[in-house]
Amino acid sequence: KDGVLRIGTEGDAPKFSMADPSGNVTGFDADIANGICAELKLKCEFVVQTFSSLVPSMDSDRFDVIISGLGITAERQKKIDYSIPYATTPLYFVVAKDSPLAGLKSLPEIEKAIEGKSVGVATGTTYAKFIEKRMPGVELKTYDAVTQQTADLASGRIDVAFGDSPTWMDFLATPDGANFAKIDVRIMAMDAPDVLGHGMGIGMRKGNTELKAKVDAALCKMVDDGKVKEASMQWFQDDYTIPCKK
Amino acid sequence: MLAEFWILMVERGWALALLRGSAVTIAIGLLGMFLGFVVATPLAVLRWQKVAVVSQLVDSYSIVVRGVPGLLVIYLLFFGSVDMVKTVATAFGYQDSVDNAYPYIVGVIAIAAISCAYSIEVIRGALQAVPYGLLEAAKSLALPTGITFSRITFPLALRLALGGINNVWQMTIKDTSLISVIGLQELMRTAAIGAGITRSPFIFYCIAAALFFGMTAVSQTLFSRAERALNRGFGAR
Amino acid sequence: MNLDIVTYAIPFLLVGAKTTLLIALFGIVLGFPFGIVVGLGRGSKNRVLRNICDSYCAIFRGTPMLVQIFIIYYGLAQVSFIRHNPVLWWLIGEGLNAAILAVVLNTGAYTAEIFRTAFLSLPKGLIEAAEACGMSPWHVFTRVKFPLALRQALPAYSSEAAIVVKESSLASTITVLEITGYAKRLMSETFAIMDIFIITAALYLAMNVVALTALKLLERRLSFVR
Amino acid sequence: MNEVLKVHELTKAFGSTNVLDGISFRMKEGEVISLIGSSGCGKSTALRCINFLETPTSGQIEFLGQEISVSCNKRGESEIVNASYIRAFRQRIGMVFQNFNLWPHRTVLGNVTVALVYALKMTRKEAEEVALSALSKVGMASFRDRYPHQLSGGQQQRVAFARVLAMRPKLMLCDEPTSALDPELVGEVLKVIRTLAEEGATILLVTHEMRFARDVSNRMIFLQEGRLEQDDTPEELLRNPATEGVKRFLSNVMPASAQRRLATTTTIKG
Amino acid sequence: MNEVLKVHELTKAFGSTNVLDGISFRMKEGEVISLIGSSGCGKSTALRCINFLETPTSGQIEFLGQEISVSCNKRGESEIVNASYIRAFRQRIGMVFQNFNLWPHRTVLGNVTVALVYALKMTRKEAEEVALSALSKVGMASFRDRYPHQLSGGQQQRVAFARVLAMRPKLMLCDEPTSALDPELVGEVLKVIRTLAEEGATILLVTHEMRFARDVSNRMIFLQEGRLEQDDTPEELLRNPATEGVKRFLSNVMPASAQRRLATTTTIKG
Ligand SMILES: Nc1ncnc2c1ncn2[C@@H]1O[C@H](COP(=O)(O)OP(=O)(O)OP(=O)(O)O)[C@@H](O)[C@H]1O
Ligand SMILES: Nc1ncnc2c1ncn2[C@@H]1O[C@H](COP(=O)(O)OP(=O)(O)OP(=O)(O)O)[C@@H](O)[C@H]1O
Ligand SMILES: [Mg+2]
Ligand SMILES: [Mg+2]
Repeated sequence: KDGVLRIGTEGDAPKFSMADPSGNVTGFDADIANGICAELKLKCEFVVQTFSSLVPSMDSDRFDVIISGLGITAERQKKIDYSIPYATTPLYFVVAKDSPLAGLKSLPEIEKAIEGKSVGVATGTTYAKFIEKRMPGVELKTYDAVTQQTADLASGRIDVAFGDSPTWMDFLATPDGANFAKIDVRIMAMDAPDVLGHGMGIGMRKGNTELKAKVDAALCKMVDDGKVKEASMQWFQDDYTIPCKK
Repeated sequence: MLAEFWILMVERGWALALLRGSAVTIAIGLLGMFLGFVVATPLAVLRWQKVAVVSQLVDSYSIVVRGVPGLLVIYLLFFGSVDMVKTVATAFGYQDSVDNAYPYIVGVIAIAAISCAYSIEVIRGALQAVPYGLLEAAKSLALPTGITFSRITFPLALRLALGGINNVWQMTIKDTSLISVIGLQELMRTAAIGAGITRSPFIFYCIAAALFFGMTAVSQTLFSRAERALNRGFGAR
Repeated sequence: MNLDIVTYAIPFLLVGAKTTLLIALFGIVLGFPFGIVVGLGRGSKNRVLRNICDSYCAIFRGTPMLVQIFIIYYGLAQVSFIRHNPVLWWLIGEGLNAAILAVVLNTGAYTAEIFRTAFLSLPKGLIEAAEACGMSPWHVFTRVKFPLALRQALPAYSSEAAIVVKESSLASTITVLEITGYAKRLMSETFAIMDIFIITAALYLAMNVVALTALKLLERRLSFVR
Repeated sequence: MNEVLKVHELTKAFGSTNVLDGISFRMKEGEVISLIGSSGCGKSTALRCINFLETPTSGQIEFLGQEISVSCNKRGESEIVNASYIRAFRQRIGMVFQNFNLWPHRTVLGNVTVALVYALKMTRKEAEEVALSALSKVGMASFRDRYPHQLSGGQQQRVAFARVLAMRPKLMLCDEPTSALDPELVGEVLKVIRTLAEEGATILLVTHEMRFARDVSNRMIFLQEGRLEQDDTPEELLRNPATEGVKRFLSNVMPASAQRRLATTTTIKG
Repeated sequence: MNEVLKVHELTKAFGSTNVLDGISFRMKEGEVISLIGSSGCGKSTALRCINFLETPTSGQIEFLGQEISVSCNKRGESEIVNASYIRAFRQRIGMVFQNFNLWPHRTVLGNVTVALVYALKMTRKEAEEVALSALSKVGMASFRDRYPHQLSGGQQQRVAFARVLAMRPKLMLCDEPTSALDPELVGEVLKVIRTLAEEGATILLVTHEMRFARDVSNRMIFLQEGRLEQDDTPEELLRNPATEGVKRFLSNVMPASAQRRLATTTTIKG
């Protein structure tokens, strides 16, 4: 549609994409979206949809792009096109404070210690795939929502939770989270690009090269300008930006 | 807990959103149930009468629709038709209204299609259980077919079907949550969003459950009243 | 549809299908008698029992099953008494057990309603004939009331069986990897939403066609008048 | 007098057993015929075939000049010719069922008025008047607001009779209309049937009470295992049983005293 | 002879209408009593109260020395004392229903065996033998594998009778057990009842056929509007009606000839 960029987003992902009661979307994804719109001189129009209908909806032209913290993987690229990656979140393991795992210092140590333990991750994420591939000896449990994952962590059904940094920031601050701690090993997409992908990108219909060129340019500009960093600092108190490769 | 509740619901305005969601749920649930029932009745009659071919078609419809997840019905109805509808609408210059209204229309149709499949079985079962002699009595008195149905068969069958219809209704009102996949913010989806971004799933889901419970409590009293009315003449038990 | 995705997805989904079948089977096998007992309770002369059964049905039919399964799995897990009671913890600690429990409780409520009306509509004289023979309440039930009620309830109950198969998909929200659990994973891995969804639906349909056809045959076998 | 009903070679089989085996008889206006025979000989089935509640296997039924015939096609299925007449038949043929078949969800009055309003297109007021007069003929007017399950067996039977009576059918098929009635009421029903016949109705009734049959009917038809064995005036049939079957049936029917009287007459004739 | 049944001041009201109004009578072993009276006088209700299918409003029933009594409490509800006896009562009291109540999902044989197997704890084989002998007594053995809806009215009634017969109850309550039967079969049933009584069973039966009642019973009880008007031997009751009600009822009951005979006897006595 003329003069409007329609953006599909989940709306129920804390810090990334949050639809408030009146339907406005805020969060990191929303800031990126607004930035892109500003660059392209278009009006942003958000369409909030459940994750499972985002892709089919975009295919049937309910909106033009998906900005919902989508991780870029080779597998997914068969189905949709991605913009350049613009950010990536560091991943952490979380365990009980008194667990022997709490003091581990490197990924190989963790990989060894975690054998036979039950690990919770969010369903269908790149990091779920990561655990599955790299640590086949664990008992993997998948959750639809982070709140469910942390609830099971708190009730002791899982020994270890694995997820992105923003999640843990929130959880560790709650009363439930007080007994838990991050293992101080920061895992980034670049550590295992084959499974963890290449960071977050904006999803577009396959073959829409014109739009992709425009969005890529706009994103690159935002990265270079520090707009992405600004948003990242605001929501995550950390800089998750991936530099734009020209 | 209470303070948190107050902040979320009133200050951050979630109460209103949940009520809006309830309104969508009730509207689509009622419309879907009503449409489904209206269509199911004649189909169930055809099935009951074992009308050749039609009866097999009705059977297949009911088996397939009851057999697949409701989500698929909605997916196929919506994503299978939206492109075409959009092209047509754009050609006539109604793109905006179609963009906004179409999901609702499909939502109602999908819910109706599902509840219809369930209603068919309920009504058919009830029709089969009506003692045949009572219908023969109507036949022998030369009551017109329509009257036989509306005055004798249907009231007698309805009494037997009421429990099943109540079940279908309770299921339908909750099935409305499926329409969230085509972008409608009904009660469950609103609760899910609230639960996700405020990280208070317990509060949101409990409120949603309470709202659903409220709706069905109202409908339950109506059903109980209908049951009493329909049981007149069968003796207290 | 993309053949690669189909061949990739089907092995996973078949593994899931086993779990789905397990949940549905247990759900039906336990939920059916349970529902009938509750249905009888709702028609009982004892006020307290009747009210308990009525409330149970109202609650489990009146609220979304998603919420029920959440409360059973996540909600109850927060109660430390339950966490420390081995029997209770066995029941809800394991995702699979909790899912079966939720399915049984849910289908029980619906089954109860179906059978309550079926029992209510039995011709009074037929039951009196059994009672007049001095048959024990149990035998009056198993030889007369139940066989007659079953025939009337079967069409409506067949729907309930199909619903159980489908609702077992909610187990995926509490970490149980049944069909839908795998499907969700595959969908976000590949983004081939429609393709995977259709395969998934086909699996559910296959199971339900078997279940519904079996029940239809049973219904035909049991029918005695016209 | 006009011919009202002509039954020709009526046959009915359930599966492989023939229940009716080529029955033929005729009824004139104002005639009352009793159908007698032992239990299970096909009396109810015959009545049910006449208004096509049961589809005959073959045969013809002519009612007031309209004919419906049934023939067996090659695949062994019954084919009805002129099925469209069935409604018309039923509008003028009333049937009192052996087991009453009152509608449980309607009051006594409601049971009687429905057909008046919807089949005969009376207004509700007219219908109620007609219904009440029919009900009072069988002594049931004061029960107008009861539901069937609140009635005794005999009361239900009388309502079922009134339901048909109120329709003023040209032909009335009564399947044991007095089985649950005490002798006093049987007498009342007998009176009602006589009046009806005088007013031009034709009545075919199944009964086990020989006395009632003899008192009320112009002719008696005896069925045995689906065959029509005798069709005669009551006097003739009682006096001159045509076959062994009739003779044996009658020998059990009549009480000792009556048998003696019958025996005398027959010996005189023989 | 032992007393089998004692009914004392049995009262039953539906809502505000009294259907039974303080009925009392006794039955000895081997006795056959006919309950007569016009339609709706409370005969079926009386039978149903005796085995508590209907809860009486008040009164006592004593069966083989065990007593169940019903009294009206302050809130106007009926309270049964010794309700736990009811099962025991029913196991030894058989009931033939006015409308048969055969179980539609069971074959003829199945209908008869169920109670034998589950109430009397016979083995299946024993039960089938007993059932078949009961069925053949009423001429229904060859229909053993039919379902009730495949039977004629009279056939159903005979199965219902056999179902109770097979249980060899101490007391049999029969609600018009011959209403759908032809006179030949009535005679058969009469024989069966006589044999039963000789073997020590006690039979309380409701019937409209005065001749049958007179032939089969030791005593007749006449009910009118829920009151017991006369309890006498058949001869006495027929010859000497105690009240106007009985007299009027009988005047309609007897056919012209019988009436004449009755009239002669009464005039002689008068
Ligand atoms: N549930 C009820 N509510 C109100 N009245 C009833 C109910 N059941 C029976 N009655 C009335 O009680 C009276 C006695 O009924 P009952 O069935 O005992 O009669 P009956 O002597 O067996 O008559 P019949 O010979 O016609 O079978 C009847 O007048 C009937 O209308
Ligand atoms: N659906 C059926 N299937 C098989 N046989 C049947 C069916 N209905 C009736 N019959 C048989 O047909 C015969 C005639 O039945 P019908 O009801 O006409 O007898 P009837 O003369 O009315 O006897 P009654 O005086 O006992 O009522 C009976 O022997 C019965 O067993
Ligand atoms: Mg008959
Ligand atoms: Mg009676």
